[in-house]
Amino acid sequence: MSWPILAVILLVPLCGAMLLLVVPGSRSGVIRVVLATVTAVTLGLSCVLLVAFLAVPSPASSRLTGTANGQSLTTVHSPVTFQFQEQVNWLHTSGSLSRFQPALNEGNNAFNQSGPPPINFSFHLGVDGLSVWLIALAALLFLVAAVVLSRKEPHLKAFAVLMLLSEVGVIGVLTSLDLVLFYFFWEAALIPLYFLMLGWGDERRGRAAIKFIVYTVAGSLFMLLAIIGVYFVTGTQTGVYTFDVPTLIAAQSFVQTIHSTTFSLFGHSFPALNPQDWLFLAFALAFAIKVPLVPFHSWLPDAYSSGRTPFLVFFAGIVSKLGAFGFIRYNLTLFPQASHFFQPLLMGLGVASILYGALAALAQSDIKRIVAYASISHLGFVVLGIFALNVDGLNGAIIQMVNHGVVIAALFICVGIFEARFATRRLADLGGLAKAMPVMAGVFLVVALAGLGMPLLNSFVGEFLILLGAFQVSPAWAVIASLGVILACWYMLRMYQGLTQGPLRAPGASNEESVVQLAVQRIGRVDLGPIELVALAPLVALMVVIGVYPAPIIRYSRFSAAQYVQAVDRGSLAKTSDRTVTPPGSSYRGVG
Amino acid sequence: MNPTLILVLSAVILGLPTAGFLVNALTLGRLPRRLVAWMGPGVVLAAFAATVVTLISMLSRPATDRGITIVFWHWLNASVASGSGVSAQAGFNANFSVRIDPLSVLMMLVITGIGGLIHVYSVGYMAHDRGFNRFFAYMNLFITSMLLLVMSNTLVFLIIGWAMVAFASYALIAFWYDRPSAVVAGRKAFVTQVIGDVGLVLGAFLIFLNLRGPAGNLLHTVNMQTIFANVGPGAHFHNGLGAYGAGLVTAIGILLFLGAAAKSAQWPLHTWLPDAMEGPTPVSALIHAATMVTAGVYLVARFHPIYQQAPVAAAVVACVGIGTALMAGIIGCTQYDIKRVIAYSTMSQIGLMIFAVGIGAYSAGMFQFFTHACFKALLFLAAGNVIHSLHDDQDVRLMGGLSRRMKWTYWSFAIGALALSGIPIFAGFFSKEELLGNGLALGPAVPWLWVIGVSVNVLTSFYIFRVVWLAFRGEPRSEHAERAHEAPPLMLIPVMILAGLATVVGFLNIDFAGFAPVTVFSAFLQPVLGSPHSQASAAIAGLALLAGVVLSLLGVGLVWAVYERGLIARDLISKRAAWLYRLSFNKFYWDEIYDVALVRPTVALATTVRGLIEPNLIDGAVTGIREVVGTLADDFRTFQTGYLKDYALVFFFFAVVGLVVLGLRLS
Amino acid sequence: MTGLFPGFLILSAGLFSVGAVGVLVRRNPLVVFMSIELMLNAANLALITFARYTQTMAGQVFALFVIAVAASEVVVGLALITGVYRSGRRLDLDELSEMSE
Amino acid sequence: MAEFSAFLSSAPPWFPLRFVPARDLLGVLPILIVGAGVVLVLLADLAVPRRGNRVLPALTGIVLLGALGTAVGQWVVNAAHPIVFNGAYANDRFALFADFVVLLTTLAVVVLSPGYLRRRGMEEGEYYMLLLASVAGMLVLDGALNLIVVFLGIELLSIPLYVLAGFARDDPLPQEAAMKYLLLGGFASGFLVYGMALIYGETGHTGLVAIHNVLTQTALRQQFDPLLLAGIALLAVGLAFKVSAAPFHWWTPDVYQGSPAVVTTFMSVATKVAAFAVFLRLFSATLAPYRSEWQVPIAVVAIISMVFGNVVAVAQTSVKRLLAYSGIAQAGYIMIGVAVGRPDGTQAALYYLAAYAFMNTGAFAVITILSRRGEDCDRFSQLSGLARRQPLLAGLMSVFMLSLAGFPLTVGFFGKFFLFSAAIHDGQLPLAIWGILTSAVSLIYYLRVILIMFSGVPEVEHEEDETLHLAGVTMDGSAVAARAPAATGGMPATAVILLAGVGTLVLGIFPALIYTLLQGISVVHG
Repeated sequence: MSWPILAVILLVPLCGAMLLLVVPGSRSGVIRVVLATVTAVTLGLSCVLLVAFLAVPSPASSRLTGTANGQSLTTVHSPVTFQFQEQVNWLHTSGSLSRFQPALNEGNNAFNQSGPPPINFSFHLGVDGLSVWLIALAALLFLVAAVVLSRKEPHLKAFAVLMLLSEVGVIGVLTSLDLVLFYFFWEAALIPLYFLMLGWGDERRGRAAIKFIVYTVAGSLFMLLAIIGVYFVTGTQTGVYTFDVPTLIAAQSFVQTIHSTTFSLFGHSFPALNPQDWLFLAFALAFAIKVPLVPFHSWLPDAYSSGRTPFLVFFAGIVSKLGAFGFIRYNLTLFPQASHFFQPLLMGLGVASILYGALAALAQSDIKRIVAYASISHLGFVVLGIFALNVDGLNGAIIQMVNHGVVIAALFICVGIFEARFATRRLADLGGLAKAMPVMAGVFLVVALAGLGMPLLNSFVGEFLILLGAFQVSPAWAVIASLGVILACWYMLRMYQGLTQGPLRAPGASNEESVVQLAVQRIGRVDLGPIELVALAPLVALMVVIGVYPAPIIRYSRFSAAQYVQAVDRGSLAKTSDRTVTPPGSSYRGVG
Repeated sequence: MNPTLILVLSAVILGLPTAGFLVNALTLGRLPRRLVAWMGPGVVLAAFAATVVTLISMLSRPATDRGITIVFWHWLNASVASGSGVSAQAGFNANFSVRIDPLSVLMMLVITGIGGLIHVYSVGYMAHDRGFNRFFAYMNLFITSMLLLVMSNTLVFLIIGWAMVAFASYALIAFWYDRPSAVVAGRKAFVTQVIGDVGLVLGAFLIFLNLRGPAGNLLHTVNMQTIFANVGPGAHFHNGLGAYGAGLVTAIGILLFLGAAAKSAQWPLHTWLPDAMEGPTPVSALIHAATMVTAGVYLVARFHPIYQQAPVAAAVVACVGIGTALMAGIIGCTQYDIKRVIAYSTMSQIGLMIFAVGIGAYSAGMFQFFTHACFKALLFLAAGNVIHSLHDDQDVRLMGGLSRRMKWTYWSFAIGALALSGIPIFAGFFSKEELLGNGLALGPAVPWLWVIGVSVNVLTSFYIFRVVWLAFRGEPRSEHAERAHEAPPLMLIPVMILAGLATVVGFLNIDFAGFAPVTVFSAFLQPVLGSPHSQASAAIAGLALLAGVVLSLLGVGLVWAVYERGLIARDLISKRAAWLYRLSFNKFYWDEIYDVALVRPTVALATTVRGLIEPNLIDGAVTGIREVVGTLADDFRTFQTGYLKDYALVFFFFAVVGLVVLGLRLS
Repeated sequence: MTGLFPGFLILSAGLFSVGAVGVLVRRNPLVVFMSIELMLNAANLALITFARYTQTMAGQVFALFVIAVAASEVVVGLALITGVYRSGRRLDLDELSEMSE
Repeated sequence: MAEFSAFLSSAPPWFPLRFVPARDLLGVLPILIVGAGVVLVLLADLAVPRRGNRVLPALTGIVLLGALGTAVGQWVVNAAHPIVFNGAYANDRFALFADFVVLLTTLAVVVLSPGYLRRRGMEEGEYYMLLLASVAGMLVLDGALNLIVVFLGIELLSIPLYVLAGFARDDPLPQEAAMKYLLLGGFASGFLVYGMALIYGETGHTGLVAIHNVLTQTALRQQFDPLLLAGIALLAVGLAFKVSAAPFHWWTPDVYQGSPAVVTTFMSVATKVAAFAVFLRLFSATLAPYRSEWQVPIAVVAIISMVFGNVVAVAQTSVKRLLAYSGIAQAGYIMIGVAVGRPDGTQAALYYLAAYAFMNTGAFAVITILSRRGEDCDRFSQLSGLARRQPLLAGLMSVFMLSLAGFPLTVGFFGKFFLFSAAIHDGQLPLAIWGILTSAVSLIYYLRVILIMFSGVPEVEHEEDETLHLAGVTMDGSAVAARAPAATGGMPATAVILLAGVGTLVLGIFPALIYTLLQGISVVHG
C-alpha cells in the first residue's frame, strides 16, 4: 500500500469531528447524515485495509525490526510481524544537558552519573492479523451506533463529535506500535468517553462516569510506570533504549529473567518475583480493569446500565476488547516468561469471570445489567483462551473478540429497544411481548442464541476453540469453564423468555392492545422500526456468516496467533507438550 | 455410488427443509397459510423422496462399498504451515462433510418419512393455531438439524446438529409460549440438552487431542471415518486411543454417552421428557417418539468402534439403559395424562434400545428403533386425535367409551398398543424378541439385565392397555368425551399409514435363532455395524421368545382383570404398597431431587453474588477507598485552621525536624 | 577574637530562637514584626561573625543587604497594619482567621 | 557591543555606568529593562487619569515584551561565558528559560488585569508597578549565582507580592491574606538567611561556584559538617516555603483565596517558577556534591506535598482553594525533579514548570473572567452548569483540569511522564509510585470540576458522595443559570485563555516543541 492508509483511517473521524463542529447544532438531520457518512467512510477504509492485508500472501519472514541506539537487532527476528507500518519521528532527544553533565562529574566519581538515555517516541503505526479484525469491528460498531443514534437525542452535535473522537482514540490504540503512543491513545480515548458518560444516560451517570475513569486510569497509571520500566529494563539488559514495540518484542529474546531467587513460606519455597513479573502485573492490572476481569469489574455494571444505547454499542462493543487486545499484544510478547509464570493466575481469573459473571447475570432483575454481566462472562472466555498460550486458544480468543463485539452490541440494541418502548428495565415488569412485537422477538431470539453460544452462530466457534485450547493446558479449567456455557444458556433463556414469552405483561398495560398503544404513544411504533432493523441486520448477518463459515477470519488470524505463540514460547520454562494431555514424547504443536 | 449424484441428493435432502425454514422465518410469518400448508410437509416429503433415491442407488452397489463421504466446505483450519514467518503449528481444523452409508440412510428414511407424515398430520392438527407458519418453520428446522446430526461426518457438525436439535425441540416444546408451563418445560429441555452437549464436546476434545495414527503420530482429526479407522482393534490398536490406557477410552465413552443420555432422556438426564408433553401433540410424535430421542441410540451405534474398546463404558450404557427402562415402565403404570404415559413408555423403550447397543447388539437396537419409530408415532398421533376431539383434555380419567365415537382412531391406537407390547405378528414383537434374544445371548455376563428387560414387558403391556381401556372402553366420563367425534381425514390418513407400517415392518428382520431367518435389516446395516456377535442357541432363544410373549400377555391379562372384569381391585397397589405407588406416581421424585440438589443451590449462589458479594466486596472495595480518601481529606484539612500562629508553629516544627534530620545526618 | 567565635554564634542562635518563639507566641502584629526583625538580626550577627572568622567581606555586605531588606519589609508591614487598623479591627492576629477550612 | 562599550568609555564622568563593563550590563539587560519599566509606570501613573485607561497596562506589556525580546536575543546569542558581574549572575539558558516562562505568564496576567480590576473596582496605577517590580525580582532569582543575590531576588520578588495580595484594600479577606503572607514570609526568610549564613560560614564563600568547589572537596573527604548541613536544611525550608511545598505551604490556600484572582494567577505560576529555578540551581547543581545527604529529605517533602495537596483538594468546594491545594501537589511533583537532581531530573522539572505555566495560568484566568463586582465567583455552586452558558469557557477549563490531572493530549501528561521516567531512571521508585497514586486521587477532584460545569448541579457544598447529588440534574443548567455570574471577560482575556488552551493541547501533542529547547540548555552552577 503506497499511501498511509492507517493514518488516513485515523484522520477521517478526526476531520469528521472538526466538520461537525461547524454544523449548527439545530440541524440534527445534517448532523446525523454527516456522522453516518464519516463512520461509513471509516468502515469502508478499514475494509480496504482488511482486503489489502489479506492480499499479503503471508507475513513476509520476520522483517528486521530496525535499530535503536545505533545498535542493530539484525541478529534477532521479531516473532511478530506487522504490516502497513508508518513511522514518523515524534520526539527525539539526545538526552543530557550538555554543559550540565561535565560539571557534575567534575573530577570525582562519587557523583559520576551518565545523562539520561535518549528518549525516542514516534508515531509508529502498523497492524497484524489480530488488530485488522478489531479495527474493522470498531469501524462497523461506530457505524451501527451512528445509525441507532436518535435524532431526538439531546445535544446531538456534542454526542456525535465525542463519538467520532472516541473512534479516533480506539483505532489509535489498535494501530499504535509505540508504547508511548499506545498509552497516549489509551488514555486520550477516555476523555470523550468520560464526557459521553456524564452527559447522556440515566440519573446515576455522573457517579458511574467518575467511577469508571478514576478506576481505569488508576490501573493505567501503573502501566505507565511499567512502560517506563520496560524501557529501562530492556535498555540496561540489551543496550536498546526504545519504546518501539517491534524492537522491544525482538529485544525480549535477549532479556534473561530466570526465576533464580526464591523465598520460602510455610516451609515451601516460592520463586520470588523479578522485575519482569512486576512489569507484567502492572500491564495486566491495566488490562484486567479494562476487560474487565473479576474482581476488577465494579465500574462496569454502573457504566453499562446507565449509558445510552448508541454509546453502549461501541463502548461495550469495542472498548472492552482493548483490554484483551493489550493482553495479547503486550503481555505475551514483552514478558514471555512472566506470561508462563502467571498463566495459572490469569486462566483462573478468566474462569472466575466466566462463572461469576454468569451467576451474577442469573440473579439480575435489570435487563441491562443482565447483559452487562453476560459480557463479563463472555470476556472471561477470551482471557481464558489468550492464556492457554497455544494456537487454538489464541485463535479462539481473536475470533471471540470479534464475536463478542457483534453480539454484545446487538444485545444492547435489543434491550434498548424494549427500554425505549416500555420505559422500564425491570425483567419482572415485562413479558409475553412476542405477541405484540413478533419480528423483534425473532431477531432477539437469534441474538440471544448467539449470546449463549448456539452452534452455527458465531460465539460457538470462539468458545469451542477457546475451550479446546484451554483443555490442552488444563482439562480441569476447561471443564469448569464449560459450566459457564450451561449457565449462559440458563440466564439468556431467562431473559429472552421473560421478555417475550409467558403471559403478556407491560407496566400500565394489561392486554395486547393497550401494550401496543403504550409503545406507540411513546415512540410511535411497537415492533421493530426500519432504522432499528437496518442497525441490527448487519450484526445478525455477521452472527450467522461467522457461525456457518468462520474459515476466512481464522485463515488470516492464525498466522498472528502462531506468531504470538512463538513470541511467548521464547519464555516457556517447560516444553508446552508437558502441559497437553498427550503421551510423553509427542507434542501437539509442531505436528504440521 | 456416483459421488456427484450423492452430493446433489444430500444437498437436496439437507437443503429443502432448510429452505422451508428460511422462507418461513424470513417472511416473518406473512406467507398465506395454504402455501405453508403445502410447503411445510412438501419439503420434507421431497427430502424423503430424495432419500429413497439415495437408498436405491445405494442398494445398487455391493454391500462392501455402500459408504461414501462428501465434503461440502472447509469450516475452519487453524493450522499454520511453516515458512510463513513462523514454524509449523497444528491447530484445530474441521470441514463440513456428510457421510452417506446404510446407517445414516436408515435414519434419514425415518426422519424424513415419518417426519413427513407427521407434518401432514400437523396441517390438520394446527389448522386453527395462530402460529401456524411459525410452527412449520420450527418443524422444518428440526428436520434439518436432525438430518445434519445423522449425516455429518465430522464430530463438530455432529455436535452442531446435536445442539440445533436441542434448540428446535426447545422452540417446539415452548411453542405455545403464553403458557408458563410450556415456557418452563422448554427451558428445562434446552438446559438439559446443553449439559449433554458439553459432555459431547469434551469427549470430542479427548478424541481430537489423543487419537493416534498407524505411525503413532497424533492425528488431530474430527473426521469420524478416520477416527473409527484408527480406534478399532487390529494393527493400529496400540496407536489408537488404547495407547493411552483404558481410562481414556472409558472417559470418552462415558462423556459421549452423557450427550446420548440427554437426548434420549435416559437417567440421570431424563426429567425433561415428560414435561416436554407441553408441546403440541405432533411435536411429541416427531421429537419424542420417532427421531430426536433416538439420537442417543444412533450415537452409541455410530461410535461402536469406541465402545467396543471401552467395555466399562459399554457396561455403564447397558445398565443405565435397562435401569431407565424399568423405572420409566413403573412410572408409566400410574400416570393419568395420556401423553405422559406414552412419553414414559418411550423412555422405557429407548432404555431397552440403549441397553441393546450397550451390550453390543447394535443392529437389534437399531431395528427396535425402527419399529418403535413407527408404532410410537402412531400412538402419539392417535392420542393426538383423541386430545384434539376432546378440546385438549389429556387426562384419561375424563375419557372413556371413545371406541364407539372414534372407531378408526381406536383401532389404530390398539394396533400401536399391540405392537408396543410385542404381541406376535406386530412389529414390536420381532424387534423386541430379537433384542431380548440378543440380550440373553450376550447376556450370560449379566443375566439379570436380561431378566429385567423381559419383565419390563409386563409393565409395558400393562400401562399401554390400561390407557386403551380407560380411554376407549367403558362409559364416557365427561361431556367432552360424550361429544367426541372422529378426526378429519387429514389427521386420520397418516395415522392409518403408520398403523399399516406398525403391522408389517417387523417382517424385515425375523431372527429367532435360526427359524426362518429373514435378515434384510441387519444385513443392510451389517457393513456399518458388523454382524451380531454370537447367535443364541435355539433353546435359549426359544426360551427368551416364550418368556417375552408370555409376560406381555400377562400384562394384557392384568389390565383385562383389573379394568374389564374388576377381579383385582384397582387400588390394590396404592393400598398394599403405598410407597411403591407414591414412588411411581411421583416419578421417583427426580424433579424434586434435582430441584433441591442443583437448581436451588445455584440460584442461592447467584443471589448471594448479587446481593452480598457484588455490593459489599467488589463495589465496597472501590467505594471504600474513595471514602478513605475523603476521610483523610477531612482529617488533613483540620490542620488548615486559619490561625497564623498555628501555621507558624507547624512550620517551625517541621523546620526543626528538617534541621535535626539533616544536621545529625539521620537520613 | 576567634576565641569568642563560638560565643557569638551561640548568641546569634539564641537571638534567632527568641525571635522565632516571639513569632509563635505573640498575637500583636507589631510585636511579631519585631520578633522577625530579631531573627534577621540574629542572622546578621552570624554573618558578621563568619565574615570575621573567614576573613572575607561577603558576610558584611550580606548583612547590609539584610538590614535594608528588613527595613523595606517593615514598611510594607506597617502599611498593612494601618490598613487593618483603619478597617476597624483590633490588632490581633487571631482576628485574622476568616479564611480556613 | 563594541560600540556600546566605546560609548560607555566615552561617556561623561558623571555617567554612573561607565565603570561597569558592557557585557555585564548586557547580561542583565532584561532586568534593567524591567527595572526601568517600574520607574516608567510609576511616572506614567501620575500623568494619566485613573479610571478605565489602558495606558498603564499597555506600557507594562511593552516593557515585558522588551524584556522578553532581549531574553530571546540572549538565548540566540547563547554566550559562551554567561557569567556576569564577576560570578554574581548568570544569564545562561537555564535562567533564560525560566525568564521566558515568567515573562510570558506575567504578560498573560497583564492582559487579564484591566478588565478584572475594573470589575473589582480597584484600578490603582501602582498595581502594574508592583507587578513589574516582582517580575524584576524573579528575573534576578532566575540567574542568581550568589547567595546574596538569591536573597535579594527572593525579597524583591516577595515584598511587592505582599502588597499585591492585599491590593483590594476595602474588603477584609485580602488584608488577612496579605498579613498572613507577609508575616509567614518574613518568618521564612529569617530561616533562609540564617541558612545562607551558615553555608557561608562553613565555606567562606557566597558565590555558588566557589561553594560548589569547596563542597566537592569536602564531600570527597567524606567530612560532612553538621553546621553546613543545618544551613542546607534551613535553606531548603526557606525555598520550600516559597514554592509552597508541604509541610511549609500553610500560607498558600488562604493567600490564594484572599488575594485578587489576577494576583493569585501571578503568584501561583510566576513565583513558583522563579523559586523552583533557584531551588534547582542550588540543589541539583551547587549542592550536588551533598546529594546523598539532602536527597531523601527532599524526596520526603515531595511525597508529603503530593499526598497532602491532592488529598485535601478532594474536600474543596471553591476552585481557587482547590487550585491552591493542587498547586501544592504540583510543587510536590516538580520536587521529584529536584530530588532526582540529575540532568534528566532538572530537564523534567523545567518541562513541568513550562507546562504548569500554561495550564495553571489558564485555569486561574477562567476564574478571573468569571469574577463579578466585589467577588471572585469560584464556588462550585457558581460554576455549575457553566457549559450551558459559556461552552467555550467550560471546554477550556476542562482542558486545563485534564492537563493538571495529567491526561494525554495535554501538556500535563508529558510533564508527568518525564518526571516519572527521571525518577525511575534514578532508581527512586517510591517517588514514582507515590506520584501515580496521588495522581489517581487527583482525578477525583479535577474530574468533579468538569462534572459540575457540565451537569448543572445546584449546590455541591456537602462532601459525602456529591456525585449522587449530581444525580437527577439534567444537562441544562437553566435551574442555576439565573444565579450564575454573567461572565464579562472581554476579548483580550478570552484570547489569553484560548492561547493557554491551545498551548496546552499543542504542547501536549508535540512535546518536542519545548523539549528541544531544553536540549541545548546549560546550567552554570559553578
